[in-house]
Formats: sequence, structure tokens, C-alpha cells
Amino acid sequence: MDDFYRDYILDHYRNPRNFGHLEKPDVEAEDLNPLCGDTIRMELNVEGGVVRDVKFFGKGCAISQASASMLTETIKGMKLEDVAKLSKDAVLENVGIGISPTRMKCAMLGLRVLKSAAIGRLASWPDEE
Amino acid sequence: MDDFYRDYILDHYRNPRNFGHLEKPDVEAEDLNPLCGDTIRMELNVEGGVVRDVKFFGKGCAISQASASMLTETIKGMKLEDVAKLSKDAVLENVGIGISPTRMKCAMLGLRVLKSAAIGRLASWPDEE
Amino acid sequence: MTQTLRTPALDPKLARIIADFPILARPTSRGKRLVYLDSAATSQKPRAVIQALVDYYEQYNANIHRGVYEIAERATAEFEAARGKLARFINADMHEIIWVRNATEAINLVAYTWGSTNLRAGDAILLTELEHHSDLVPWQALAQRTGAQLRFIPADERGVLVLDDLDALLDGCKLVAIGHVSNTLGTIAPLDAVIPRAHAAGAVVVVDGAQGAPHLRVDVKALDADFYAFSGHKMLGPTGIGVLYGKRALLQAMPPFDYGGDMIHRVEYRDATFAEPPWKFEAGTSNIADAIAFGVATDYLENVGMDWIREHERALTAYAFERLSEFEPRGLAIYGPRDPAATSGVISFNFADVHPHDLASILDTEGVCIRAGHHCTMPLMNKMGWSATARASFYLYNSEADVDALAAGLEKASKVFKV
Amino acid sequence: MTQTLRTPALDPKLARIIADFPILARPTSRGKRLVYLDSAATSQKPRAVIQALVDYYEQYNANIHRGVYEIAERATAEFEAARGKLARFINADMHEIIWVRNATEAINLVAYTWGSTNLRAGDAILLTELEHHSDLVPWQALAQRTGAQLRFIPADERGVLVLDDLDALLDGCKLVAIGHVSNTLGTIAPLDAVIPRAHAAGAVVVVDGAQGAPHLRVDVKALDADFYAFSGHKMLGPTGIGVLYGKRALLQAMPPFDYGGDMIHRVEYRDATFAEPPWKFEAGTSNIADAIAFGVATDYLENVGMDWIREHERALTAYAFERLSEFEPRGLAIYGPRDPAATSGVISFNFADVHPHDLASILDTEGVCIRAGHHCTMPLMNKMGWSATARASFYLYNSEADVDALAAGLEKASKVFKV
Ligand SMILES: Cc1ncc(COP(=O)(O)O)c(C=O)c1O
Ligand SMILES: Cc1ncc(COP(=O)(O)O)c(C=O)c1O
Repeated sequence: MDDFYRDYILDHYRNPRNFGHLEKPDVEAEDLNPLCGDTIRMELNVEGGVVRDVKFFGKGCAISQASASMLTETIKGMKLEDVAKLSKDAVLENVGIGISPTRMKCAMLGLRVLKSAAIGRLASWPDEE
Repeated sequence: MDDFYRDYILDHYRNPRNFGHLEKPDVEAEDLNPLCGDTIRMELNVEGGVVRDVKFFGKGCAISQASASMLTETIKGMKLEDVAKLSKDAVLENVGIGISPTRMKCAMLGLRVLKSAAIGRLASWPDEE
Repeated sequence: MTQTLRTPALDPKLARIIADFPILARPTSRGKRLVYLDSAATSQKPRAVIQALVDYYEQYNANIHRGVYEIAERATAEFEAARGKLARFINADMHEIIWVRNATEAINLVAYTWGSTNLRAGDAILLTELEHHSDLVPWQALAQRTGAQLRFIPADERGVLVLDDLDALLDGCKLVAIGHVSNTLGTIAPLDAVIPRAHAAGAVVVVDGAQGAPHLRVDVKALDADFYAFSGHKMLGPTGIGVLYGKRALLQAMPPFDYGGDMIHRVEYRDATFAEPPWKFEAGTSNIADAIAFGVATDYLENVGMDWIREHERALTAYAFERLSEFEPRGLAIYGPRDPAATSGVISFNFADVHPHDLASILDTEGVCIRAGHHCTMPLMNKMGWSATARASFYLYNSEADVDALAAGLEKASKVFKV
Repeated sequence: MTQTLRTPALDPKLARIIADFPILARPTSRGKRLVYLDSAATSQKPRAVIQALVDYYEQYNANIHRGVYEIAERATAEFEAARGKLARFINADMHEIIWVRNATEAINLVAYTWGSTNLRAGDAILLTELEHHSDLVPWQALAQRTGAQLRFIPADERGVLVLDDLDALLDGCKLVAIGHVSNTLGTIAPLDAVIPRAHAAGAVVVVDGAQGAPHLRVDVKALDADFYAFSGHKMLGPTGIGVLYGKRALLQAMPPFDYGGDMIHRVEYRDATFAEPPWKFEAGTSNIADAIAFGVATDYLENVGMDWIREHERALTAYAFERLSEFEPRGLAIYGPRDPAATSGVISFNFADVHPHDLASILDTEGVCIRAGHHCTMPLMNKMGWSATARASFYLYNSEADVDALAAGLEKASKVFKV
């Protein structure tokens, strides 16, 4: 895990991309990791089924916040239906390195919230699918 | 415990003394051993504070029934206040030999009921005093 | 009386099983071989289960779910893996497996949660006359709280349930609670007949599997049981751990039972939301070590094979009927069905006028452990007119030599009591 | 970073204690010494406690109370002897010791039994702002069931309870539930001040002793607590066992909690009467092995001496404050009182903008186990404005070397996170 905290992770943690709120989100969702209290909110603008803009808001550890930050970059311009289908690999490719089982929930929180927004109800945990 | 089942115990078990009911008992009590379901009822006639007659009724193992049977013989003519003070030794002297801890409740059931009758409320277990 | 430690004809598989149970190799204080015929009360434990406890405490003892360090991760993983093992063992989904202390708590959990929210005055709860106190008294209490009424499927004089009036009994019935196997008589309940009819009548079915899961292959999906309750200690697992299986949709709709740490989603000073099942029902620090060891117990059972166990117990019961019948001329009476296929390794009996407690004490001097008393089925005893019975119960580690030791003990009792 | 397994200056008594805990001699997967600083979550277990489990399962595993054979008698005797040990440990009578799974269940038991029968709409339940979810959510649920209202003794910004308005808070209050020691901040509650005033106001007092009993000498008679709840796993005992102490008269008046085998006096099909306390509250097969091992854990604690433990933890906390203060210039913030005499071996802190979970993960790579998160006190975290904290907690087997390892881990985190 100590290898995990690379510069680009810390950069996303300290300077999260697409952080904040949208004026008028079309879809949105929010959840917390009950094991640690980390929260993530995702707000999306969708046009013609395609993600035009996204902002996230939250607080938590470097893993959850950096994962969420990177995800927002991944999904811009993606079809909403494809967002709904994203698997945990999408996150793991972003963060680039193995994460211990307990911290997996941290890494997956952003994706879970994003998928919840895309399908309009609480998505299951990507690491439990 | 195999030494326990001597002839006089079996005799009291199969031919219990003072078994049955009194016409008009002055004091009486009944209880069961919740661990096995054995029951004993004690009925006494008391005159001038002295036990004039006693009958017991019940069902159960040789230890509980023989102990109760012998007890009824012990207490005839005894002062009721002395009955209330009987300790577990009174039973152990009667039955004559060591009893394993779990079976102790069997041996003490009759005495507990008798003491309950004597004091007018449920007595504690003589082996726990 | 001297007994050989192993009979020569011992099946090699059985011999290997016996060797896995350390306690069976320890003589009693009188130097007798331990002949354990009380598995319906609690089972003995194989070395692997005991070792699982030691491994947990010596290698990775840590609280689960929230720790991010290595031993906490391992503890969490093994704890949830054990849940998966239990799920597979009864063909459930792991989200349907709630850890509880024992079958008794499992049944109370249903009574306090599903029962309190779904039963109204006038509704009926249908039980059977064979139930263990743990599958009777919680429903009495629920009936008192809600004003529901209790009904009973009758048992005939051999302890077989009589289903003739089942439709009438099910009329207006919201909940059926039925033991899979009677701990007093060993009779196997006709779940296949009762559960579909209960469902057709709109009732939810709780199966008390305390004596089922240890001895019979259980498939909750095939049974279509709504709840299935059982205890680890009766099936090679440690004391203090059991399982409540519940269908996921039912569990989701139920309110929590105990409240506190680990079962919550979000807590404020005046309000809280709860985790998903099964965690919603697991408040506070779980019995981590024993849950893991229970998982190892099911590994062991699977490895031996539940079908092997069933057949082994059937054969032993048949042999025991044979040996016990030798004493019938001297007043031995066997209760329950005489057909080993209709029962599950439990024989209740009485020997002339020897009280079962006295019988058990005499057998104890020979190292033979049987149970005596009402077996937590006082109403059944009263109904049958037995003040107590002696009970021998078998499990995978018992042998014909154990039955022989029982018979030898009965000979001794016969001498002592002159019957 | 290499760490020596023992610092040379180790006190011989402490060295002997450490040697009693097998897990502390096992290096982590990265080859580091295990530095266990999470005893507030669960404690490690000495060899004697583990051995007690093995002995039970290998020598005398049997169900209790009803068996008349040798191993059942021994199991019953050891089980009830353990109850006696627990009673002595907190200066109670053995009839006042109820075996439960954990502190959480103990508190729920009081809420379901005493609470449901004694609270009415409009009555007040007084808690504190420091309570663990397990001493909060059961009362929320009780308040919802009964219509009672919740009130809170406030905590100041260092986590010290403010008693200024206590009389007003106690007005109309039927029940006070208060943690002996805060698991998040280590603050020791002023029970001596609160309990008499609660009694004067007519309230019954439930003490959540989950963090009290492991660390402080507890005398329930001197405290005059009505109920005292605690868990075995936090005080060298196994998981799955805990104790509810209750004053005998209260226990006698309370209805049962779980219903079933072993807690009854007489059962008929439609009615039942119950055993005396404590057995009235112990339905089904108890966690026999773990209860016995919990008794052995209290033997161990008594042997070391609760006063020695208290002083040891005080000294360690003082040393930890010293070492942690080195990081204050880099943004480390310590929460709770800085006075080791006011706390009990728990330090909560945050390090600059390093999230506690990340800090814990980095410390884990060095073998240092701390907890990170809300510590089951979400409302307190919100009130204080902390999204999470890192928590190091000490017990009798911790040493200054452990604190040094923590400090070394913080150095590493400082490097990784460039703070
Ligand atoms: C103060 C406090 N109360 C209650 C509990 C609950 O203890 P358990 O999880 O053993 O039931 C804990 C344990 O985390 C605690 O620290
Ligand atoms: C049929 C049946 N139901 C329920 C129980 C209760 O099991 P436990 O004591 O493990 O809760 C038993 C155990 O004696 C049983 O035999």
C-alpha cells in the first residue's frame, strides 16, 4: 500500500479535478462508505444520452477522492449507458496499482455513486459484482 | 455414583414412606427441579409448632424420591422452626454417601420444598446456601 | 468392565473420523473409554475446528470490517468467507446468512422483528406438538405481545405429526414454526408437505433446524423455507455461534433486532439508518473466532459427506434398536418411530422403573454419556405421559462399539436396580 | 525500517506479559514486528485464554446444566465458576452476572426488557454526546417504540462532559445511559457525580463499560450502577462473550429477553414460567467455552493487577503525548484531554491533511495497527467537525517501543505525503 501513494494520486487528492457542484445537474447521486464515513456526491449533465459535464463533491481519504477525481475525467463524453456498465477495472486502471481488500470500498465509492446516478437507483458495490 | 444405589435407597424409592396426601394439611409446598422436571409436594400437620404428621407426593428419580421419603421420617416430631433450619447435611446423612454436583439438586429438592413449607415462601436451594 | 478402545471391525473411514476428535481419545476419570451418546445436546469438535480458533487468536485476532491493517483484513476476509461457507452448506446466498449465538436466538430474532411487525390480534401462529422450548416459548411471548393465537399440529403416540387437519389449522395463519427433526424422538418432520401448503395459505415458515442441519443435507431453496435456524455447537462447531437463514426479501423488509455498532449506515444523535442484510442484524462485535471455526466445521462435514453421515446414523440406529430390544422383556420401552429411516439418530427410551436420571448416572460410571429428562420438550412429555426419558443420540463419530457400551451399561443398571 | 523485537530497557514484568501473547511474537507479512495499537477495538489474548478454549473442547466439551455425566458436570461447574469470577471482578453477586454476546447485546437487553416495561411516552432518556453507537442507537429505537424523548449531556470541545445543566436534564428522566470511558477520546466519565444525582432524580443508570472494565478497576457496588455492560473480547477474553451486570432486584422484576431452552421453570403448550436471574436471561445453549475462557481472562488481569495496568497505560499515554507533540509543528492535532490521568489509554489525532485511513494504511506497512474512521461515534465526529480521526489505543502489553514505532510510522507518512 505504501507504493500506492504516488505523486499523481496525491495530486488528484489535493487538487481534485471536476470538484464542486453543477448549476443544474440532470442526474445526481450521493453515498457514504459506512465503514469509514467517506462521502461522495456525483452530479452529471447529460445530453442525448452522453455525459457532457460532471462534478463531484465529497470528503475522504486519498484513495476515495483520487479515484473519484480520475473517474470524472474518464467519463466525460461517455454514453450514460456505458457509465452504468463500468466495472471495478475502470477504477483500478486509473489508480494503477493493487489495493488491499478493506480499502477496496474506498476506491469503489466514487464508481458506485456514479453508477447509481446513471441507473437512477443505488448501484451495488462494484467490487462485489 | 453406582455405590449410591444401595438397597435401602432403592427400598425408599420403591416403597416411599409417608407417601400420599394429608386430609387437612396445615402447611404445604410444592416445587419442581427445572433441570429434570422432578416434582415433590410436602404436606404437614403442625400442632404447637411441632410437626405431627407429614406426607409427600411426587415423581422423580431414586435420589429425589428416596431423599424425600427419608426426610419425612426425620422430621416427625421436630419443631417447625428447626425444620426451617435444616441444612443439606440432614439429607446427606440420610442418604449416606457422596452425590455428584449435578445430582445434588435431586437430593435437595425434598428439603427445599420442606423448608419452603416451613417458612411459608420459596426457600433457597440448600446446596447453594 | 473393561472396554477395548477400538473394535477390530471398525470401518477405516470411521476410524479416521474418530481419530480427528481429541476428546474421544481421553478416558474418563474412572479409566473408561468416553462413549459420547449425547450429540443432540451438543456435538464433539474435530481437531481442525479447535485449531481454527487457535490460529485466529494466535495469528490474526483483530476486529473486523473497519480495520485497515493486515490482521484486520485477514480477520474480515476469513469471517466473511465463513459466511460464504455456511451459505453454500445450506444452498443460500451469503447475504441471507445472519450470525447469531444459537438457534434459540435465531428464532427469537424472527419473533421480535418479522413477528412483531407482521402479526396482529387474531392471527394464528401454527406450531407442532413436538417443538423444543426454543421453538415454542418465543412464539408464546409473541402471541402475548400481539394477541395472536397459538395452534398446534398434533403428534400421534409415536411422535409422528398428523396432518389431517392441516388446512383448517392453516386458516388465518400468518406464521408456521416447525422443527426439522425432533430432538426428543428423532422424527423428521414432513417439511415437503407442510411448507407448500403453508405458503398457499399465505403463511411464512420458520424451520427450527437445530437438529436438521447437523444430520440431513439441507437445501433451503429446495425446501422453500422462509427462515431456517440452527446452531454451530450441534454440528462440530464451537459454542456461541449459530445461523439464521432468511430469504433476502424478508430480511430487507424486517426492522433490525439488536441496535449498535456495525449494523448502521449513518447515525445522528436522534436518528439512524441501517446497513443492508445480513449486517443489519449483527450489532456490535461479532463472534468472529467462532464464526470462522463454524465455517471449518462445515468444511469437515462436507468432506465426510452429509450423505455418508445420514447413512451411518441410520445404520447405527438400526443396530441400536436391535441391541435395545434385548431389554424389552425386562421392561425397556422405546418411544418414537421404530423405523430408522423416519428418524435421525435419536432414541428415547425408559427402562422399567429405573428413572432416566438414575440410569444416566449408572451409565456415566461406565463412561457412557446419555441425556435424561424432558429434553426441553416439557409439554410433549406431559402429553405423552412420560415424566422423563433417557435419550441416546448418534453422530458421525459413533460406532457400533458405542451401542454395545450402552447395552452393557443397561445390563449394569439392570443388576443395580434388580430389574 | 528494521525494528528490534524488544527494547533493552523493557521492564521485566512487561516483558513477561508480552511473552504471554503469542500473536505479538509473529512478524507481519512484511517481516515487521506487530505493533498492536488497536486494543480499544479488540484486545489480544494471552496463551492461558486460548488454552482454556482448547482444554474445554479437548477435555470436557458438553452441554451444561442438564447433563449428569462426568464431562457435563465439569462443563457446568467451570461455566458457573467463570460467572463467579466475573462477579468478583466487578464486585457483584454471581446471580447478577448475565452472559451475553457483547456489550451491545447487553445494552439492547436492558432496552428491550427494563426499557420496554418502564418507559412511557414523555419520559426522558438521558445519554451523553460521547456515546458509542451501541449505547445510542438502542435508546433511539426504545424512544421510538415508547414515545420517550432523548436528551444528551453535552461534551466540550476536548470531549469532557459538561454537567452544568445536569439537574434540568435529569428532570423527568427515567433512564441514564453513559459510557464509562469514551472509545474515541479516552475520557473517563464522572460517574461518581452523575450516578447519585441520577438516582436522586429517580432514574436508573446503565453504564456502558465496554472501555471501562478492561482498563479501570470496576466496583459496581461502589459505583452504585444499576446496570453495567461490557465485552470479553476487549479485555483479553474471546469474541462472542460479554456480561450484563444488573442489580438483583431489577433483574427479578424484568421480563425475559430471549425465550427458549434453559431459561424456563415450567412450560406448557400455551404458557410458561421462567427461571430465576441470571438464567432467566440466558436462552438456549450458552457460549460455554468462551464464558469459561473469559473467566480465565479475568484471572490474568487480576494477576497482573488492574492498578498496575492503569498506571502502565497512564505512563504510556504520557510518553505518547510527548512523542506525538514532535509532529505538531507539521500539523498533527491531538483531540481530547491532554491529561493522561483524565483518559484511559486512547489517543485520537489527525496528521495535517493526511486522511486517517491513508495514515493507517501507511502505518500498516510498518506493522503498526491503529484504527481510523468514526469509531462508531458518528454524531460526535459531526459535532466536533472531524470527518474521521486516527486512534491509537494501549493495553497492558504495549510498550514505549510501540509508541516509538508509531512515531517512526508518522515520519514515514510525513515523507510519503510530503507534510
Ligand atoms: C464505548 C463502547 N461501547 C460499546 C462498544 C460495543 O462493544 P461490542 O462491539 O463488543 O458490543 C464499544 C466497542 O467498540 C465501545 O468502545
Ligand atoms: C430441536 C431443537 N431446537 C432448538 C434447540 C436450541 O438450540 P440452542 O440451544 O443451540 O439454541 C435445540 C437444542 O437443544 C433443539 O434440539
